[in-house]
Amino acid sequence: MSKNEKKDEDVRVGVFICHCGSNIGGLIDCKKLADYAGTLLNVAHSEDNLYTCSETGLTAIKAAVEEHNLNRVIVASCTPRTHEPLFRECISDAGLNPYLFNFVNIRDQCTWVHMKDAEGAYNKAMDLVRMGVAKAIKLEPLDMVKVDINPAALVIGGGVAGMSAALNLSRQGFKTYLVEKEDKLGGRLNSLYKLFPHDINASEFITNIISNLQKSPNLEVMTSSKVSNIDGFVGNYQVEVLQDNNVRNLEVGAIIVAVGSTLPDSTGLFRYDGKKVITQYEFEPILMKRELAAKDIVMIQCAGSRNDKRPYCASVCCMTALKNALIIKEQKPEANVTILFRDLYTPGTQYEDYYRKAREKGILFVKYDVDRVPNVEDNLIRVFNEFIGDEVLISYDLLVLSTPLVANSDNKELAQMLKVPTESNNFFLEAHVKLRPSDFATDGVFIGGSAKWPVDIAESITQGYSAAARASTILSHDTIEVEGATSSLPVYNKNLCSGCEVCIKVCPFHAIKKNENDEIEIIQALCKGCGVCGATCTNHALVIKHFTDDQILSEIYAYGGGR
Amino acid sequence: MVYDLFLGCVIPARLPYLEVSSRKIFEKLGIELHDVDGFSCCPDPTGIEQIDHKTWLALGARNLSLCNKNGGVISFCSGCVETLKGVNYFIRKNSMVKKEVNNYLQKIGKSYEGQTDVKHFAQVLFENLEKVKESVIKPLEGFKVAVHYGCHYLRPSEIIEWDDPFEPNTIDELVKVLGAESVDYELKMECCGNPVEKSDKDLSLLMIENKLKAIQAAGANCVVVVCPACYQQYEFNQKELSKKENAEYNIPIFYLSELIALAFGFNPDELGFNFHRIKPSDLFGSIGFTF
Amino acid sequence: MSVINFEFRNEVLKHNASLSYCYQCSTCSGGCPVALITNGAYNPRKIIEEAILGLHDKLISIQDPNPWLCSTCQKCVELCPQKVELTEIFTLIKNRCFEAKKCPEAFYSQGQAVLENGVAIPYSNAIIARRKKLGLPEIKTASVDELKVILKETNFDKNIKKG
Amino acid sequence: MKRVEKSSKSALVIGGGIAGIQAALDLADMGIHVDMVEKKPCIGGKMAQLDKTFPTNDCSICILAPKLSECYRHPNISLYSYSEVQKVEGEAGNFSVDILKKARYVKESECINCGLCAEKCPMRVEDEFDRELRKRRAIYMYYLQGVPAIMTIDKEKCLWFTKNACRICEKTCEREAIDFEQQDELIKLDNIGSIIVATGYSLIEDFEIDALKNYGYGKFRNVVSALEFERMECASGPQGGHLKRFSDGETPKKIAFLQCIGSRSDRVEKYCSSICCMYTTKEAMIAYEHDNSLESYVFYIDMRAGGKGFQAFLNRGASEYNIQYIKSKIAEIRIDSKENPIIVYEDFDNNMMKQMAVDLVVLATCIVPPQGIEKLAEVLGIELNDYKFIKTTPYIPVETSKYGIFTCGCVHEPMDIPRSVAEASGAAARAAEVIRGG
Repeated sequence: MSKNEKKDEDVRVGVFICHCGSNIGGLIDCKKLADYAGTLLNVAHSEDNLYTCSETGLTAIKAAVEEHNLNRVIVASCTPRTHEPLFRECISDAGLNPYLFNFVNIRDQCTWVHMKDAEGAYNKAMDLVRMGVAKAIKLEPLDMVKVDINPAALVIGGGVAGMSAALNLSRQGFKTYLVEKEDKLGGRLNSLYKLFPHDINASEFITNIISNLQKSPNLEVMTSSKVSNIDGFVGNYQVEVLQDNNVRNLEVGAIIVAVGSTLPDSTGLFRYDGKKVITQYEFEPILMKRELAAKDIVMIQCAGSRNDKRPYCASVCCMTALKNALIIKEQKPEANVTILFRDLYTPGTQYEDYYRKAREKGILFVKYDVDRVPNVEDNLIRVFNEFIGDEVLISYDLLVLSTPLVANSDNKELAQMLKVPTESNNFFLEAHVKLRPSDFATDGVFIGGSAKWPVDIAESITQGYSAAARASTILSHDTIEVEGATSSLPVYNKNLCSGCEVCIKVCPFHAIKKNENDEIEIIQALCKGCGVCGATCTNHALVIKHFTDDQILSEIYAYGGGR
Repeated sequence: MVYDLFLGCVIPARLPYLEVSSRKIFEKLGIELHDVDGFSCCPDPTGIEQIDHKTWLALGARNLSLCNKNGGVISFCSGCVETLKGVNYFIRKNSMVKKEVNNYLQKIGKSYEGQTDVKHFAQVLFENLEKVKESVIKPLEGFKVAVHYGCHYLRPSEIIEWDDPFEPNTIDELVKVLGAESVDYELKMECCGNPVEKSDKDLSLLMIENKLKAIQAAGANCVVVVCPACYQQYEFNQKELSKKENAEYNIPIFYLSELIALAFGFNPDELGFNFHRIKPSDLFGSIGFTF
Repeated sequence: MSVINFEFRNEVLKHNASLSYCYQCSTCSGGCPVALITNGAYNPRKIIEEAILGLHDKLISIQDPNPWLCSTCQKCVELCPQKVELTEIFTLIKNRCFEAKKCPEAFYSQGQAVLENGVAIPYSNAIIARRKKLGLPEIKTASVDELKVILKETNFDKNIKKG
Repeated sequence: MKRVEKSSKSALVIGGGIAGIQAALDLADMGIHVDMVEKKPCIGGKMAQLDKTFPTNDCSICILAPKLSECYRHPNISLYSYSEVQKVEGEAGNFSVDILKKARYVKESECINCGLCAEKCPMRVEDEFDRELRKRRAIYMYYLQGVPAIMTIDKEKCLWFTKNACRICEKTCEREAIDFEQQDELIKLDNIGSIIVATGYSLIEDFEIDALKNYGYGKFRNVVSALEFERMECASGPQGGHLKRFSDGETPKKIAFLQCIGSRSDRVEKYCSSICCMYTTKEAMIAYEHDNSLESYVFYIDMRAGGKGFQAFLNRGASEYNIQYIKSKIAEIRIDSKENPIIVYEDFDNNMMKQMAVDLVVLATCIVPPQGIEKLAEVLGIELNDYKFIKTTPYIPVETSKYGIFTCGCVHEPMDIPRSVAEASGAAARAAEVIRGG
């Protein structure tokens, strides 16, 4: 600390250094770091814990707050991304305002990135803690923003995922709008004959769900409709829907994205011609109409997937091929069916059984390698079979390509309306792949089905329900609290604002507008406190709560003044 | 309990001295073996079955149809046992096979319904382990025995239904009650290579050589077998290998019945050890096993 | 280069349905003593795959891999996670080879011995004498004429005569 | 617009693994009261035993811990740990349930998990949580970050209960939290609207070690199961995060990962365990991060990477973590004089046989239905499928054969964490539907 700073008697900071198992403790001496923290100005208590986030660690924090009557708490550990809410809640349990907590990231941004330099990492950790304390001293209590919740939901996409989500939400008692761009519900199922692994008719299956939908009083289905604009924020979204050229305005509290996926263009793929060489989806109606003329049928898996262009497994193609192969055998027992595959994807209990059944029924499986893809000729397919180390020839009169499900081309458009991200293959990107599979980072928006990643019917339905549950956690409440660390234009700064509107332009969340008195107004519920406006405001009129100039500068001084 | 005795081809017609010890120990244990007239080749599961499954089934069933003793039939040969058990397996499993086989037998006024149970002589001995133990009057101290089970004594387990196909213990147990030590060795469960001889002599030699190397490395001073094919593979090839690989292979091979007979106090001379190509006498000398 | 032959594939499947379950995991080859010694020249898995593909020529005419190198140790049968009855399938293939008069000499000689004597090893006078000396009973083996009736029925008598 | 009436009915969640936790939290956040029952002394389930999680390689306990605390402190959740469901009566909308809360012999209100008692306890007991790779004491915390953070006395092993001696823990505990007089407690819950079964899975080695004998599991010290390997890699595991082999304490430089051990087998379990291809890659990656000179070999039948980002994950394993994927199932394992496992396999590039000695073998053992599933199914009156997993409605995997009882996670089919979590929320949605009379 720089000498000229003087101790503020009423500020009592507690510092907790987390080992995070060996993630941090494995590289630097946490005990020593805690001792160092103890020497800093206004630090009334410091300790190290093996896992500060464990129940034991949290108990320790609460105990210390009481014992040393702390009014600021710092945890130096993993990352605020996953853990800040936990510690905030912990100190408010201990009777402190949650914003009097400051998170110092010494794992992700220190021991992990400096794995090979223990000493450097320790010094950096000292700096980070010192800066954290300097900021903590300046922290001010803040209030969470309360938002009213409109207990209605919008489900975008009338496929099996969307229908399941809508059905569940309406049955939970929420007014639900189901918007489908086609003229009928059902999505991908409308193009299928039978469904694996129970081989029931897709059409009957949809009819069933639709009749359930019709029974639900709270549900409004809008076919031939497209979402054209979305405004608002969690609990209070205003949605504009175009239903054959008529605009409908909906007000909902939560939105579920279930727009599904689409089929790729197969031109140029294994001599695809739509006649002798077709895709599984073109094959379905042939089987449905029992118009199969061919006797030697070959299928090629991973046709246009698991390659450089589409480096992913679309997960449903193997089962689709097995299903159609079995239907062939049923309609035409004498047919020769060969499936050329790379790795057969039949995970779990029922699917592996299905693969076994397919082998039992005499379907021939021939493996091929990605470096030696099958060579399709007029009536013959040449494929190198590594199992015998030789090329084998298969004659065919119908070749069926198992092409992958791909992301909708208009995903980006919708993503922008919702302010949610997409991943490299253009599927929607959830908040956390592992533990938040149905959430988006944006509050009040959820995801289910193949819009996120190709999934089968059963998983689409599950994910539809899942998204509904997540939406319900919001819709079930009259109000919810959202982040209080937002941007603001304090009264005492009003005169600083020149009304240049740069902040309005730069705000990625459309949280800033001018009110009827032509004054800058910030919609707290929309503001994520990202700080872009504050950084661009030439007159420093805007203040980012929890990241005030004063707080940031004190950190900078603490860094510079430390040595 | 009385058993019909199925001798097969190799033991009675090429290695009769193994038959001697086998008959003697069963007599000593009071287990009656009944000689049956009119048996043919079992036939060889590694020979005839490989070229003509039908013929193998038919002749095997014919042999079984000649048995009528309450204990079923036993054999001193693992090959014969596999054939006879195998024929039962197919006939009992598949009525079509039974029908086909009986069509053949009918032509010679015979029939077979799959009623005869089949046992390997080592199985019967293990089932009488206590009796064997009691009859030991000359414990085989100093015998470091490498047990070679051989494939067909154990596998296919679905047909043989005896002991564990990969971790067997019956013969080790028998060897132990004789007062000998069973030496574990690498490749213990591997094939001796005899069946391959018909198509590739060198390969067959390589397989037995690997086994012998492993057995020497483990410090065994003799090998025990329960199958004449394995016996010949070990016994007849050591001299040739010693020449070929200028190594010294000179490890005596015992038939299980011979070891037991020794422990029962029979004299080597009456057991026909002189017919062995690798004379056990050196071993007896080196470990001070006298009579 | 070989053409998939569904006819022969189905014939083998008809004879032994367990073939269909094989998913070429190579447990059999990994555990096969002959495959190890011949460094894969003999390979049970490869024979099974050729049967799955119905490659009649490779199996019967060319015999690559050589099915006669199987030691019948039955390890593969015990280990196969799909309970494919490999050696039974090999037997079928070797039987076909035999009918096509393509099998090693030793099998013919053994077969002829059985055809002519009813046993694989005829009793030489020397052995008969030795058995007496050892105090072993005389063996009365099967009547060859009786056996021939059966061997005629199974065509063994024809097939065992070479070319 | 119609607002949802707060419901007086509760939901019962059986199983406190990640699936059960997610289902409980969702219901609780919908304003529905949840009674959560966990058999073990702490919630967390299998995920708590994992070191990292694919495909993000997040530290497993780090991302789980916040949910554990949330579950523990949530005003709408009553947590019954170290408890079992004994009786279930009634129908959807109104079940009544008997729960047996086993005595910990430690006062929950007093224990602060300071650990002094365990330090002093003279007994050494196989540590179940660490897959018996180390010993714990007879009074113990189920695992370091466990929730609730309360000690438990292992009645079977405690000297007082077995030999009427000791009681050292009682003497050491300053807060007088030890209570040898504590009794099992029968808790009756009424007005349960809906039930969610999420009791997870067991592993084949928990039942039939025989199925693994060709691989020398339990016989060779350098052959371990995948979950054991997770503990070996884990910072809070028996080796403190320093990967060593048990035969000689050496750091393995060459590890073979064997897939489909018991899975996809007509001799053990016919089905695919779904997660092994991925967690094996993750384990190999983490091991590589422990030691950059490591060579990993994954022996597989089919690589199954259908989930989001999974294929890319495998590609990274191969290109950045020195993992070689070899299509070949291993038949058997021998060991050499140094206890190095020896593997024979066929190389499909040339159909030649290869022999390789490695330092350590990790077996991707088969996922099987959880211990006690048959009894639980009987108590609940729900059906199981041929494999003894919970039988679910075609295409609606969260529905059991009994209306009002839902399921999620590995108890009805092997699956990864993201799918378990999604199913958990899905099951919660359906449970809420029933409770809200939809």
